[in-house]
Amino acid sequence: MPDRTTVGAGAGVAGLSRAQLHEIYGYLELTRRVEEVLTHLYRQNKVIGGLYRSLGQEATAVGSAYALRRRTDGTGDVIAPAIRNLGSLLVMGARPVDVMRQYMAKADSPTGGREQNVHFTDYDRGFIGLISHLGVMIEVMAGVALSFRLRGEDRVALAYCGDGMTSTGGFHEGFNFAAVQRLPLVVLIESNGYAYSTPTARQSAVGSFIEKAEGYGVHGERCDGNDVLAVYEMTRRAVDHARAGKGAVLLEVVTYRRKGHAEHDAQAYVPPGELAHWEALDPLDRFRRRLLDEGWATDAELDAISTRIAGEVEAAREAAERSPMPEPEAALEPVIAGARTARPWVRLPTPDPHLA
Amino acid sequence: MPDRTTVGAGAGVAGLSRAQLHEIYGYLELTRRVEEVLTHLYRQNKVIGGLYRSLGQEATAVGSAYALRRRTDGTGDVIAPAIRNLGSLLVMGARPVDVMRQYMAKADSPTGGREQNVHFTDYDRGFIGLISHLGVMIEVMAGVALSFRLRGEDRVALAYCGDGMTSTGGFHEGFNFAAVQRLPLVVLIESNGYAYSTPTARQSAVGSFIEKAEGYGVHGERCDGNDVLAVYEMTRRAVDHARAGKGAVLLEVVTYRRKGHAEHDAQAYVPPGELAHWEALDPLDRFRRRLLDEGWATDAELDAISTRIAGEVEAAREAAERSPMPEPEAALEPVIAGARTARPWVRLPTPDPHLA
Amino acid sequence: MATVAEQEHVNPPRERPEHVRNTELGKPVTFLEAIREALWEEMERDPDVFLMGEDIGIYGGAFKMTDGFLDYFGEDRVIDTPISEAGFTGAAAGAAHMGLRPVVEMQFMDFVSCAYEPLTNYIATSRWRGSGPVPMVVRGPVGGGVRGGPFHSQNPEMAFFHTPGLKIVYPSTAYDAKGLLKAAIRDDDPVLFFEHKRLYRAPALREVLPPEDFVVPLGEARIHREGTDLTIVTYGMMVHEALKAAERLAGDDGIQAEVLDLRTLLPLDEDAIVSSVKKTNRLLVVHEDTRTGGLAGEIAMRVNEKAFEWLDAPILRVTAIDTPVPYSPPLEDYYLPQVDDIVTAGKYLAGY
Amino acid sequence: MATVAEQEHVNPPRERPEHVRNTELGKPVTFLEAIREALWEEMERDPDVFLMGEDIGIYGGAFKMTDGFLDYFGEDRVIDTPISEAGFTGAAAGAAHMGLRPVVEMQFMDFVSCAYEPLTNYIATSRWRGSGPVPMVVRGPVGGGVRGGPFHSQNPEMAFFHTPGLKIVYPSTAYDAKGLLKAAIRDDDPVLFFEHKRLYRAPALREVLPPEDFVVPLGEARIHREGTDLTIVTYGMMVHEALKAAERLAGDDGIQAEVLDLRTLLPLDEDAIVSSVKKTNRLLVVHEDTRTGGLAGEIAMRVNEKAFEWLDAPILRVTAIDTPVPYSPPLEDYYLPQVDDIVTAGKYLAGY
Ligand SMILES: Cc1ncc(C[n+]2csc(CCOP(=O)(O)OP(=O)(O)O)c2C)c(N)n1
Ligand SMILES: Cc1ncc(C[n+]2csc(CCOP(=O)(O)OP(=O)(O)O)c2C)c(N)n1
Ligand SMILES: [Mg+2]
Ligand SMILES: [Mg+2]
Repeated sequence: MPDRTTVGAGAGVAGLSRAQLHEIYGYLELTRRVEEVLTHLYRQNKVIGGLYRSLGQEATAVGSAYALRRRTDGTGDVIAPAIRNLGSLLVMGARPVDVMRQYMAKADSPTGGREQNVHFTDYDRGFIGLISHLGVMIEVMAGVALSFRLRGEDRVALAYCGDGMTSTGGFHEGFNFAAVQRLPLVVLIESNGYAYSTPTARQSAVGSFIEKAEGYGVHGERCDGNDVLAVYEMTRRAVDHARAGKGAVLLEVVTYRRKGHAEHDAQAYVPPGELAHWEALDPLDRFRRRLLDEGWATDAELDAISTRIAGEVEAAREAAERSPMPEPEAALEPVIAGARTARPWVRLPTPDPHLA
Repeated sequence: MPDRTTVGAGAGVAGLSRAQLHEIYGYLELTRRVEEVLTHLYRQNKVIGGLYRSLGQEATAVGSAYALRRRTDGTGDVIAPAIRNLGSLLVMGARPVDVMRQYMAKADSPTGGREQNVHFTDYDRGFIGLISHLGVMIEVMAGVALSFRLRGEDRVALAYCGDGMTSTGGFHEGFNFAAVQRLPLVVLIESNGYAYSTPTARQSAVGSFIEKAEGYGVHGERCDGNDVLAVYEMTRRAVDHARAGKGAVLLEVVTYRRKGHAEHDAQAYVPPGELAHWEALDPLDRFRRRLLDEGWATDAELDAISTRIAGEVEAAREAAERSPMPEPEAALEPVIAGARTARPWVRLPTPDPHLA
Repeated sequence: MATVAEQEHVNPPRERPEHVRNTELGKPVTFLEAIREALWEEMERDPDVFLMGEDIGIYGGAFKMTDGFLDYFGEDRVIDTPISEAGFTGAAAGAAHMGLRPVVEMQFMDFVSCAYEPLTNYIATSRWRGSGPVPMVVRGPVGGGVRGGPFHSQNPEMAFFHTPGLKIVYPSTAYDAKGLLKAAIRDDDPVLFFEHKRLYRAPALREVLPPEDFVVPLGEARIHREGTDLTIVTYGMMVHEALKAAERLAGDDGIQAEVLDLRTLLPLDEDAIVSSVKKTNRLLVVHEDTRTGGLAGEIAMRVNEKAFEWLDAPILRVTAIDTPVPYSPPLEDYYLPQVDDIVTAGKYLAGY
Repeated sequence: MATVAEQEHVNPPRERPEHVRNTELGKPVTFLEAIREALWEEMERDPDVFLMGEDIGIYGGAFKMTDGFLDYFGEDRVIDTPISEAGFTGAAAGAAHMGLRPVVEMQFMDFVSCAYEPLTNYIATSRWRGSGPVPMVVRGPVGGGVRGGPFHSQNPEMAFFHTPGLKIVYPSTAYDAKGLLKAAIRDDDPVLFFEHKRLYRAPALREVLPPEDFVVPLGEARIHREGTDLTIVTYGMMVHEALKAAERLAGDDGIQAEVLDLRTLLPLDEDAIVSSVKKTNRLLVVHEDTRTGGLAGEIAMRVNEKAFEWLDAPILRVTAIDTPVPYSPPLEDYYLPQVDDIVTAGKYLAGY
C-alpha cells in the first residue's frame, strides 16, 4: 500500500481563512473523539450492533465534505456517506448525540432505533443515509444529481465509495448513468487498503481506481487522502466542475483503514509494519503540525479547540445515555403512508383470529 | 458512427491457408443465407417469436469464433454468443437446421421448443446459450474460465457483448472478477451503433469501449469489425494471451447493425445516409473482393461455395419445416433432476383436488 | 433557482398529438392507450413527473407506449437510459427523494429482476428507515400467451409481494389501468405497475373513458360479476378468462360465480375477498403465475384467518404449472391456465 | 490435461486442523462446526468442490466458517471474491456447467438480493432450458434476533420459493445442517442453504455426530416432537421456539402439539404436512419471516387441496410483523415471533 501514496498537493492555504482552517481541525478532532467515545460505549456493551471506525481516514471525510455548499434548509449539496464517513456527516451538520443514539438504538435517534450507526438521513442538511448493500447509493445519488439538473439547481451530489464498493454492479450502473447524462455527481473512492479483510489487489486488477475515469468518459483526479487540505482542494475542483455542468467526476484518495473492518475484527491479516507506517501518516497529527509550522494556528488555539470538543462530545454522550430505548409497539411504525402495520393477533389481550 | 471506424489491420493472409480462407468465406455466406431464409420464414409467420438479424456484422461473429480452438468432444474453447452471433455458433459447429427449429419452436429443436433462437447450448462444440437478461453471460463465462484454470486446462472462454450490454452490472461484476483472477476470458464488445434504438453515445460517455480495459487492469485491443481477417487476427492474439495465462482481455470491434433491433423495428431513428455508408462497407463484399484481389480465390470457387451453401440451407429449411411441434404435455419437462412437474389437476380426466 | 414547474411555463403549451386525444374526443381507447393517456395527463398536470427507461424516447418504447412523448416533453422528462435496470431504478429513488415523481419503464417486466436489490432493500424500506417517501412507479409489460418465451413472459409479482413497503398494481381494464396508474403516480409510496401484454391492444377492451380526470384508488378490489355460488378471485389477464368461465358455468350449469378482480395485489383487499367468500362459501383463486408460492397462498391464509367457518369447500386454485414460461405454442398453452380449467374447477367446487 | 483430481494427488494428504476434527474425535459440535465439517469433508471427498465468497480465505469468513480452509485447500479452491454477489454467483454457474461444484458464501444472506437475477433467471432455468444442470450451493447466515438491523437479519427464503428450479434448505440442528449441506453439495441442482445466526454457536445445539459420512436427503421434513392435538409446521430458529412452546402447552394444558420441521422448504414436503394434519386436525404455521407472502400461504393452500376435510379449525400462523427487521432490541423482540405467541395461538387452536 505505502507505494501507492502520492504526496498531497498542499498548495498553500487553499483559499481558506484561518478560522476555516481551525474549523477543519475541529471537525477532524470531533470525528476522532466521537469514535473514541463510541469505542468506550461499545466496550461497555452500550453500542448494540457493530462499530465501524474511520481512524486514519478522517481527513478524507472531513476535507471532502468541507468543500461542499453546506446549508441547513435543504438547498445545499447532498452527500451519501459510506460506513467510514462519520466525519463527512459531522461537517454537514449531523449532531454527535444523534450518532450516538443511532449506535445505541435509542428511541429518539433519528431513525427511532429502527436503523443503526450512520444509516440516517437529513435532507435539510444534505445527507442521505446509506443502507448496507454496497453499490446502491451510487445509483441513488445519480438520481439526486439528476433532480438537480431537471430542476435547474446548481447543486452537487457527492457519493462516497470504498475500494470494495467499486466492484459492485451498483457502482457501475449508477456511475455510468451519471457519466452519460453528464450529471453533477462526484464519486469519491476511498482506497483504504482493504474491504473487510480483502486487500485492494484482490478487488480489482487496476493499478489505481482513477484509471477507471477514462473508461466512463469522465474527469478523474487522485490525491493523498491523509492530507486534509489536498482532499479539500481536489474535491473543491471536482465540485466546481460538476456544478458548472461539466458532468460527473471520479475522485480517488489513497488512505488507510487503521482499525479492523469493525471493532470485532482483530486485523490478523494485516502484514507487519503496515499499521506503523500509516500511524506515522496520521492525518490529525499531520494537519496539526502543518497548522503550527505554517503559523496558521498556535498550540494554545488548537488545545482550546480540542478541549471544547471533548466537552461537547462528553455532553452528547451523557444525553445519549439518558435517552430511552423505544417502546416495543413502536415497531408498528408503518412502511407505507397512512397504513398501519398489522399487530400480531396473539399479542392482543384476548386473541381473536378474526383480527389476525 | 462512421467516424469511429478504424480501417482493419489486414496484415496479409494471417497465417491462414487458402482452404481456411475459403472456409471463412463459407461461414460468412452461411450466416447471411440462414438469416435470409429465416426472414422468409418470419414473413410467412413460421418464426414464432422475434427475429434478430446480424446483417453487416457477420465478419465479427465469424472472424472471432474462427480464432478459437474448436472441438466436438467438449475439450475446446467455449463461447457465449449474444443475440447477433449466429455466425459464431455456426463456426463452432451449430447446425442450421437446429437454429431454424429453434426459431420455429419445433419439438426437435435443441431446447425442445422451450427456448428460442440462438438460446441453446452444446457443451461438446463449446457454446452456451444465452438468456435474454443482458450481462449475466459475462458472469457465467467468468466461471467457465475459472473452471479452466482450476482444472489446469489451457482452454479459453469468449463472451460476446453488445455496446448496450456494457452498461449492465453483470458486465462489470463478471469482467472485474475475471480480470482480478486473471482468468482466460476474452470479452468482445461489438460496438454496432445501437442498443435497440439507443445510440452508443447514450449508453456510455466513453469515446471507445476499449478505454475501459485499463480501468479493469487488462489488455485491450480494437479493430474494424467489418474486416473478417482483422477480427480473426485480433481475436487470435487475445486468445493466445488468455491461453498463455496472462489474464483476461477486452476487445472491441467497430461495426454496424444494418437491420432493426428485430424484424419488427423499422429503424425510423436511423439518421439518413448511415445505412448507405455501412452498406458500402459490407463485410461479405469486402472479403470477397479481397480474396479475389489478392488472388486467394477465384470467382468460380466462391460461386461454388455459395451454391453449395444455398443448397445446404435449403435442405435445412425443408427439414425444419417438416419437424413437428411439441406435444402439449412436453411442457411438464422437469425443472430439477428426477422430479416431475405437477400436472394441473383440472386437466386430468376426472378432476380430483387430492391430486392438485 | 428555477423549478421544473417554472421552466415549463416558459414553453407555451402546445397541442397534444392526435394519438393521446382519443378520450378528449370521446373515442374509445385500448388498454395501452389508456395507460398512455394516464402518463401523458400526469406529465401535463405535474411537472415533477418524468419518465426513464430503455428506448422510451425517440423510439417511443418497445410497445410504443411513450410514442410522441420525447417531442412534446423534451429530453429532460423522457430519458433514454443505458441498459441498467438497477441503475435507473435506484436513480429514480434518488430523484423521488428530492421531490420528483419518476415513472420508470421496464422494457419487459422480466428485467425488473435486475432491480430486485434496490427495490426490495433501498426503496421499500426508505420511509420506514426515516429516509422519507419514495414516490415512484415502476411499470412495464408482463405476462404470457404472446410466445415471448421464458424471459419476455414473466409475472414477477411474487418477487415483490413479500416486501413490506411496496405496492403492486395489476389492472385488467382500460378504465382501471388509467385510473390506477394515475393513482400510482400520485401515491407517495413506490408502486410496481404490471401491464399485461395481451391486454394492450385487445379490441374487446376498447372503452370510452370519462373525459374528466379520475383515479381508481389503490388497494380496492372490484367485483366484475356478481354471483352467489362461488367466488373466483383473480387479476390481470385472468379476469377475462374467469369472466368467460363464469358465463359458461352460468350457461351450462346455472352456477353463479362471483368474479373478484384484485386490481391491487399489495396491499391486498382482504375485506373484499372475505366478504365475497362469506357470501358464496366457496373460493377459487386463479392466477396466470406459477403455482407454488403464487398469490393464492396468501389469499388462502387470509380466508382461513377471517372466514374459515364460512367455507363449504376447500380453497382451490387454477394456475400455471411450475416451470418457466415455454416458447412453443403447444407448450405455452399447456403451461397457462385456460378457460376450460376454470370451468372444471368451478364445477367441482360448486358441486362439492 | 490435468484434472483437479489429478492435481490433488500431487499434494500428499496433510493432517486436518484441530477445529475440524471434533466429530472424528467423538466430541460434540455446534451448528456452525457441523456446517464447517460438512464443507471440509466434501472438499476432501470431491476435488470438484470449491468455495467462493467475500473474506472466506485469509479471514476465514465473517463467521469464521471457513477458518483454516485456505491454508489447507489453497487459493484455487478457497477464492476471495470482489464484492459482487451477482458476479460470483453467475461465475459459480459457469463453473458448475463445466462439472465443478461451487459452494458460494453470502457474507450475510441479505446480500443474496444482489444475485437475484442470475439465480432466478439463469441458474434456476438452466436444466429446463437444455443448458444442463447447475450443481451449486449458495449458503450463508440468515435470521434476526442478533440486533443486526434490517440488512443483516433477513430471511430471504420467499424471494426464491416462487422460482421453479431452485431448492431451499433451512436446517435447525447440527445433525441436519451437516447432513443436508452434504446432500446439497452432492445434489445436481442449485440449492440455497440458509444458516440461522442464532443457531451457529448455541450451546444447546451441540451434538455428537456420527463419525461416518452421512447425508440427510433434501425434501424431507422431520417430526421433532410427536403430538395429537395440533400440528406446528415450522423451520429454522423457530423449530426451537416451537418446541419450547409445545412443552409449555403440554405442561400447562395437556395439549400435545406435533412439531414438524420442514428442513427443506423447496421442494416442500407436502406429504409430511398433510399426514400430520390428518392426524391432529389443526395446523399452526410458525415462521420468523414476515407475514404477508410468507411460507404459511403455500402450506395453507396445499392443506386446502389435500386435507380440507380433516381441518377442525382454521389454519393460523405466527410470524414476524410486516416491516423490515428493526435494530433496537425492544423493537426487534416485538417484531419477532415469540414463544408466548406460539403458546397463545396453540391454545387458541386446541380449544377451537
Ligand atoms: C452487496 C454487499 N455485499 C457485502 C457486504 C458486506 N460488507 C460490508 S462492508 C464490506 C467491505 C467494504 O469495503 P470497502 O468498500 O472498501 O469500504 P471500507 O470498509 O474499506 O470503508 C463488506 C464486504 C455488503 N455490505 N454489501
Ligand atoms: C437486462 C436487460 N434489459 C433489457 C433488455 C432488452 N433488450 C434486449 S436486446 C437490447 C439491446 C441490446 O443492445 P446491445 O447490447 O448493443 O446489443 P445489439 O442488439 O446491438 O447486438 C435490449 C435493451 C434485456 N434483454 N436485458
Ligand atoms: Mg476499503
Ligand atoms: Mg449494440
